[in-house]
Amino acid sequence: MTQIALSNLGKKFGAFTALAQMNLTIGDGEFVALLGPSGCGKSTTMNMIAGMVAPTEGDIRFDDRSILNVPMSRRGVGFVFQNYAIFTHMSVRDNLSYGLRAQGVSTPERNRRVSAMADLLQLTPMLDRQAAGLSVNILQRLAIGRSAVVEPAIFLLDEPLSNVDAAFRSVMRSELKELQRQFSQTMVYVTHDQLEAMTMADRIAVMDHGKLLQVGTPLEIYNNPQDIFVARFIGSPGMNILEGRIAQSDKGKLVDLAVIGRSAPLILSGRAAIEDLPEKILFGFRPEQVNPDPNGTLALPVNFVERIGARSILHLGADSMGVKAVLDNQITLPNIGDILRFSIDPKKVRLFDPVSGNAVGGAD
Amino acid sequence: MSEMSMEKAELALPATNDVIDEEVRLGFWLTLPAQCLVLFIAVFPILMQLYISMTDWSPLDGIPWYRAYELWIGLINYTDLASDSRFWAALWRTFVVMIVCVPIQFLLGLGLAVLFVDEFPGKRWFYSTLLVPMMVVPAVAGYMFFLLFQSGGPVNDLLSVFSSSPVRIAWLSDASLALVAVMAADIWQWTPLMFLILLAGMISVPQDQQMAAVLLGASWWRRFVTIVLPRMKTIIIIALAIRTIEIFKIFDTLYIMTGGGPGVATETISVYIYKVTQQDLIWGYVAAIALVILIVLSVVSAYAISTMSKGAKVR
Amino acid sequence: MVMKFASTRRKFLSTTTAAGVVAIGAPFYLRPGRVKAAEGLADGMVGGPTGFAGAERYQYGPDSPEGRAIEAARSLKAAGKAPERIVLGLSDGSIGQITQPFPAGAPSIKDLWEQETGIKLDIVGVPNGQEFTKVMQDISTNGGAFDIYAVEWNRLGDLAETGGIVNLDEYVAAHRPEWDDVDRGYVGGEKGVSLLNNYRGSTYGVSLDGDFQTWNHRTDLFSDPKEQKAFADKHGYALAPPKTWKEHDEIAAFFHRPDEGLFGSTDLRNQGWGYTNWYQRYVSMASPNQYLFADDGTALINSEQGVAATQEYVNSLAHHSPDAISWSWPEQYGNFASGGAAMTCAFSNLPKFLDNAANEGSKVTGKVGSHLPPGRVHGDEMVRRSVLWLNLSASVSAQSAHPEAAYLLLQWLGSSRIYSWMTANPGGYFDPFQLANFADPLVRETYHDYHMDVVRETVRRTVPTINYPGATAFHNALDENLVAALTGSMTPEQAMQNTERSWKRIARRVGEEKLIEAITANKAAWSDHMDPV
Amino acid sequence: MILLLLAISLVPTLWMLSMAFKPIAEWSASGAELTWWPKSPTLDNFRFIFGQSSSELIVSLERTAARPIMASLLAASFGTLIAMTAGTAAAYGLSRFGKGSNLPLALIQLRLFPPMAVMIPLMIMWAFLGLIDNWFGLAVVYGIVTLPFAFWLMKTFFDDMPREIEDAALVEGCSRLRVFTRITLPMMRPALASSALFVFILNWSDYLIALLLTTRDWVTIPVYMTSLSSSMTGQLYGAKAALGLIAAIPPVILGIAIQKHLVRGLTFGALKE
Repeated sequence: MTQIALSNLGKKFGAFTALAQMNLTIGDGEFVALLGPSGCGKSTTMNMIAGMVAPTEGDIRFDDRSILNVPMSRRGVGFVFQNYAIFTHMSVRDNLSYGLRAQGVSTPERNRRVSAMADLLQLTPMLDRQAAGLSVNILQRLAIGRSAVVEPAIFLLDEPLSNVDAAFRSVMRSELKELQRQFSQTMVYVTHDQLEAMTMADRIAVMDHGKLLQVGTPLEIYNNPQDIFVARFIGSPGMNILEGRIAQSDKGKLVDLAVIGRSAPLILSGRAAIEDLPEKILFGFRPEQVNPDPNGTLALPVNFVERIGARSILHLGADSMGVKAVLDNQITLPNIGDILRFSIDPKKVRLFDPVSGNAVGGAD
Repeated sequence: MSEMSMEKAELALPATNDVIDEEVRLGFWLTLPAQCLVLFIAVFPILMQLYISMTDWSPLDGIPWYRAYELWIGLINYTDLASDSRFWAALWRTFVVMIVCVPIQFLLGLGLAVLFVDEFPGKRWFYSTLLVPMMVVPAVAGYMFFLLFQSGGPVNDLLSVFSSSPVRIAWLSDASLALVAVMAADIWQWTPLMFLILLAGMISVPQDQQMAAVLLGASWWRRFVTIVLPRMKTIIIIALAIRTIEIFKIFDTLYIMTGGGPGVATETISVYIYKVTQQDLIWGYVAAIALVILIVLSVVSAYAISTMSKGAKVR
Repeated sequence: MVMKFASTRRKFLSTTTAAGVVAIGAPFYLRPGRVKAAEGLADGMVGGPTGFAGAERYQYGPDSPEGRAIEAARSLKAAGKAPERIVLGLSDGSIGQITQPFPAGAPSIKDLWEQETGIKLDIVGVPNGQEFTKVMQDISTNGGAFDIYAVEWNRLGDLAETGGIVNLDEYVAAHRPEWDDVDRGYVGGEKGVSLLNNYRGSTYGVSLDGDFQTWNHRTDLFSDPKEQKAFADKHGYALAPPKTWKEHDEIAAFFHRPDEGLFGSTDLRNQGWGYTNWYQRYVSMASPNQYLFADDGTALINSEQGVAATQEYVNSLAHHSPDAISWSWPEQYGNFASGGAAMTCAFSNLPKFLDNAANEGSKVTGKVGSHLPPGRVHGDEMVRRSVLWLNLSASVSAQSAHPEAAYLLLQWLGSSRIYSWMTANPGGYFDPFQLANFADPLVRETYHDYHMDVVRETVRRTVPTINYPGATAFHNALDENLVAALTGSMTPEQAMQNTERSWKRIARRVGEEKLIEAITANKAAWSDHMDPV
Repeated sequence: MILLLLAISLVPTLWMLSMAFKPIAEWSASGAELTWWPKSPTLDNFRFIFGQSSSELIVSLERTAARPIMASLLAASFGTLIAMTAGTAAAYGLSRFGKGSNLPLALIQLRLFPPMAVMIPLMIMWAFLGLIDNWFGLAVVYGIVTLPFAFWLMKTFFDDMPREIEDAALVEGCSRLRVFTRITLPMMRPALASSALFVFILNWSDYLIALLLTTRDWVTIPVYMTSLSSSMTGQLYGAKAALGLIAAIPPVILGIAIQKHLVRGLTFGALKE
């Protein structure tokens, strides 16, 4: 049970910067997901925590103790590999007891802990089977059990579900979450799949191009992306971002979205004042916030309708302005070619600076 | 099979018996050249040797081999062989070379593979250099080693560095040291191959499993013994088998270096057969030796292969 | 001929090529070289080399072995019974004497033969030491690659027994080679011919060599006053080339200074070659000779004399290079050339190669002397013995389609005029062995005056090695046991016992009767020359 | 440690290198001075084996090295071609359609068997066929002797290669032959390259077989090398070393050319999971 603190962590491979200025504290017993597309630096971060890669700058602390000089076999890190790295030339039992043996735990103690772990993970019936040829969910359990049995300080999981087919993934997800609950251990989970991150993690750290962009609970990340990358990356589909200009109306400031129309007057909360907004702005809103409204101030033609069960995704657009809208199937859907008139709840509008990409105006 | 049922089968399955038949035929044609070559080199020589091994035929008798029946002696060549101490000594010597050279080559090759599996500066250069001995024609290696092991040669010069007085060992004139020199040459020439095969095997051991072992607290040694070596099992067997087989036939470098001498001190089975064939010229006897070796090798290899393939099936 | 189909195939090929010769062979007679050669001939001569001073010594008239050979070859050719080419298998190192012109202005021997007969001479090099192997391969596989084999003289009996070489009696009678000519022929006349060319009374080979083991020493060392004084002080007699084996061993021990890169003696001690030195020590153990076999075929080596000779042979290693057991003659020659030894026993060609201004690799040029083989005192006489061993000898292959033409080439090559000219050529291993050779100025120049007389005298004191059937097996058995004694894995007693046992087995295999006949013939050639003490 | 091993492994090679450039006076095995480096380096040895000797009297060299080099190249290359063609075809056949054939076993036994022991029948057969002293005869023996290696190396690769790719092409109507030449073989290029190198080195190194089966026209480099000796200076080590150096060129060039594939090519497919 350990708190992990990454401070100013960075890694360069020659001229290429894999990670820069990473600051993140992962609390004791917390389940944090590192989320980002491939090449964002999440695996590098994880490998540095495990000790497979040495950082070029910054520090990693477990409970305020720097572990940079601790070799990886002593860090007490449980690591679950993408393909589980089960020792297929051994039996299930030998896999489970491998770490205990390596650490010189006495035989009775070892047997006790292995059978306890096997019971917990329902592996007892297959303890003496060869590990080769086991099904993938058993492999996952075995991989976690193999690490857990040595009672590591923290658990690192490297995209453990990426090799599992989609249908089985939700089963595995819930099993994993259940295991985490049972062990109640600090876990860092690397994934590029936001669904996994959103459903399992206590907090999500979104990364891109070697930078940590935002850390927060799944809801925070979803509702208040602090950056247009996070805005677009989180959610399915991601947030609509449109270029616009601030315009003045009798009811206050609003955003002029050219051919689409003009937004409702802005309501901003937090510190930022409407007066400080730059003239050019990025206007963001989630597809779910598109509210069909005959009196709406915004309008776009429907290009395409994607029906996905209870909901449908409408692809709207004109010129370079593309917008996706997610609508319940309860309402009558417009036909292709129709002009959809809609409004956005001003409270749900998020504004971003087109130059820096950062959120402006704050959250509600 | 009637036409009707054939039709049915075609409808039912994309892979019909027809196709399977064609595949068997294709397989046959593809293996035909190799089969022919093997038969070519195997059948006639074996039958001929079987025949002349029952005779006292020698080219010195002035009759062609097919008339060797005039010198029919039954199984005497075989009973002679059983009591031929020089043959058994040569066989034993070959065995000694095998059990000394193969493990040394294996351990050196393995050690080098361990070093070369990780990156280090200049690796490419070192790697290429290590493979050079394999590229040197054994004949010239024989001459060079002959010179190296002269009493005033470079090997003694090197040894002198570690000794207070100049070392002047006459390696090739000493009955026991000559074998050492011959083995040194073999180790020099063939460790690179061992290294190459083992390196190939080691590189292919999955990295994540090794990492997993380390993260579970395994020391380098434990990881090597419990993960790397077991994973390399098959390739280790192959590497050992190749070298064992090749050492059994050791001839070129050795023959040029020592001619099997001094005396018979470095006479391996191949050198022995060569001498009996070319100097003693008792070819009936040579045929008996050849057949005995063939039978022994066939039994041993058939046994080894069946054990190995059983092992492979378990995996 | 043994393999019918192979022989027909070969014959077929030969006839086709022979047919071709008629068309393309003719221009040979018109070549300018032939015309020039004919112009330079002395009066009454019909052939031979021209173009250098003294060439007339090697020219021949119509009534000479060479003249008859050429004449007969030409008539064969005219009758269409000669081959287009004769293929001669020969040790690599000897080819030069046939193919390289010598001296300046002369044609090569090959060119001369081709010009005079119109028959091409095709020489196939065989690696040294592989001669017999290659010949046996050719015979046993019906390879038919050669018309003439050149192998060690010791193998003549073995080869004759295989039927792989032709009995030459008929041709000898027809063409009269005059090998026993008292002035020019073989040393020992008829006895010499019988030793070198005959097997069981018939001619099977033509000797092309004189491998009498001769002794050399370093004159610079032996004449150094400091050395002479030191030696006399130590041993009480004057330093001079040794006359007895005891002296030899003492002098060798005296000069043995391995730290200065000087060995006492550098003789052959390896397998396959070393036993010639043992032979010399063994044979001189009795007067006139300590024989290998008694007249009834009993082996005599497992005796007091055999053990003593072996013990001496093993002890002598002490004044040799420590590597001597692994050295063959190329290393031996190299060692002596680099000034690495005080004495050596070698083929008679050593001075020609090493006391040779053209040999940049030699450090002993001008410093080589020769002496007679060491011996032993028996009563008031001394027995000094050398051995004839190896000695290239040429035989006609039974697979040759034109054995007579092949024989004629050998008669021409092996007769005293052409042979003297050939052996004078420093480019190969054919050594002098005929009386005419020893007397020839050009040969004496190449082989050096000081050496030539010693060689002739050594020949007089030479005994043959084994040349009867089973020679290879007899020698191998002796050889293996001697090397075992040298390396210390056997005592001299054991070595002689083992040799005797093996020899008995071999004798049984060869057939005792055949063997006794051959032993008697061989024994007739043993020297009984005695030296004064 | 590694430097030490490397240094040791380099000694014989460097020795050969230094020998090749030593003048006659520095060759002699038996001379007292065996120096590490040539005192006066020269190219004479190379000139000598190609028949341009500066000092004619060393030995009368009747044959230059050019023809043996050609003989070695021809015999080893065609031997490799034979072994690779027959071996690859057999490996493919057995890997894809083979059921219970005993060919693999026979092939291993063939490799186990010392060529020495079939020497006599081989010489008799080859003489009968007129293949003695003939590069083609030598190539055939080489092909047979190295066939097992070619077969086993290639078979493991074919076993490794997923069948799905071929099957997909077959379903699309390509013929077997077309699939083999257009899809399978190109994928096998690294395997073919490394197996061929391996087989070539084995053929190229051979001394014994060439010693037995060639006499004059087609002696190979190793056999020719043994004939380089003279009564003037003994064994012509300098010339032998020079020839050895030349003989190392083809395998080294091939080795460099396929360096990328070399390691991968030797796994013998033993590491499937």
